[in-house]
Amino acid sequence: MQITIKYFGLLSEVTGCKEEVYEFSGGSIAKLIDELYVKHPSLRNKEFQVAQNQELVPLKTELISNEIVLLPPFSGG
Amino acid sequence: MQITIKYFGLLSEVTGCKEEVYEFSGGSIAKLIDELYVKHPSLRNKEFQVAQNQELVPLKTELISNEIVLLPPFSGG
Amino acid sequence: MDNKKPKSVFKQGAISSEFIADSIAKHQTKTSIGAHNIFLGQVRADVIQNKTVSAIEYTAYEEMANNKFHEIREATFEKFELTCMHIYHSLGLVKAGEICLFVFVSSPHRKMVFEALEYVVEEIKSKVPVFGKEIFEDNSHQWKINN
Amino acid sequence: MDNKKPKSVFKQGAISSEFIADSIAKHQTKTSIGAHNIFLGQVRADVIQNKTVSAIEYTAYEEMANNKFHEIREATFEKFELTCMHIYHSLGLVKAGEICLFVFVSSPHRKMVFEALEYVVEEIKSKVPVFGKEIFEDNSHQWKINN
Repeated sequence: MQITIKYFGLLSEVTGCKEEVYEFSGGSIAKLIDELYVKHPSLRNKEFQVAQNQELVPLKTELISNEIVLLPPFSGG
Repeated sequence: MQITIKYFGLLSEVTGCKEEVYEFSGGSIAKLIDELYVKHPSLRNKEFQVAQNQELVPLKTELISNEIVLLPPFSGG
Repeated sequence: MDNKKPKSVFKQGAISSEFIADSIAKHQTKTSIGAHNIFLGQVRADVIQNKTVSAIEYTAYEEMANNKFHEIREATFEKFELTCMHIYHSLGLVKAGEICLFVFVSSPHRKMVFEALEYVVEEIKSKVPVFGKEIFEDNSHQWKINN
Repeated sequence: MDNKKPKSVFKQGAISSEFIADSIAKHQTKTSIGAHNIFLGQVRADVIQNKTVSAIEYTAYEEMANNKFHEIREATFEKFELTCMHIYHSLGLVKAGEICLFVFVSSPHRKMVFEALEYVVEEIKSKVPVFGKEIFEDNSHQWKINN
């Protein structure tokens, strides 16, 4: 399945990418993240949370959306 | 001794007076207030505090200033 | 720190939104500030026994009130790490919907401003000799009681 | 009650003092209000390793952020008796000394606004995906971390 991955803030800077389409064979978000670590080694030591359908989800969550968003620590206000 | 008595808010309304000079033979503020009750019976059932030298003082305080201020409950803001 | 004694915190009539804007704008040069907190007291058109409050007329024992405002300022700077603080209170007539109290505190960090602002407003309400006369639409009145 | 879903709380660039004044003035017709409480976040010219922050550039995951703002509004109206609430957050460049966050709550009585405002600001800080890039005078940058 094709998934759109979005990167915000520091993460888009270290990956050099704001948005990409990624071919994923399915499974948990943790599995997807492991694959993204291979594609973007610069992500490995970065703190982030993952949103699916605009909600933060634990990494063990099954991937069900075709869009996954990686969010560094929030620093609004 | 001549003392200036000032009345604020509701108290100036019920006494019909914002400021008056009163001849007082000396003693505590409680004694002065008792005399003012005679002069202004409308004061008797009113809630108020007394300021001497711009500080609230207990009624038992000895009168030392030549100005005494009667203040109804504060309602600023 | 901007804690010198103000001449008077009283302003004749309502406090305008332009005055508040101007006060906010003046802080743009103070670039150590990260958080402002502003309290505005607005006159309510309360309905009491079928009569609606149309305005409040404020009077004060001004000398003592300005002293108390000054003591509150000093105590607040003592208790909280603030960059600056401003207090304005109306005297005279303030119509329903208009602003009669403007308290403005600023600090590098937000935690401080929340605590400080509530402290200042409660101190003003309880310690400053200001008196509000609620004037109804038919020109009758009653003396306001804070709660 | 004024709790309909806003299109977006984001504004491009800094929030001006005129905009804030206008927002205050609009509440003069709401004569059940007795107390307003306003929080303003201002960009600090922090000095970090001898370099001074000259601006913050804000980006956000906007769809999720607007949803979160909406959830925060709903939860706040649920918890506190408020007459109205307004939230604005900057996107893009905001210079040191300028305002990037404007939260405005109003209620008949003051106790409510203090509690509600702090709740809203803390919720925004922790739950809304907004990211600040601190830009130094030499055009280098670092990503802001909230505490």
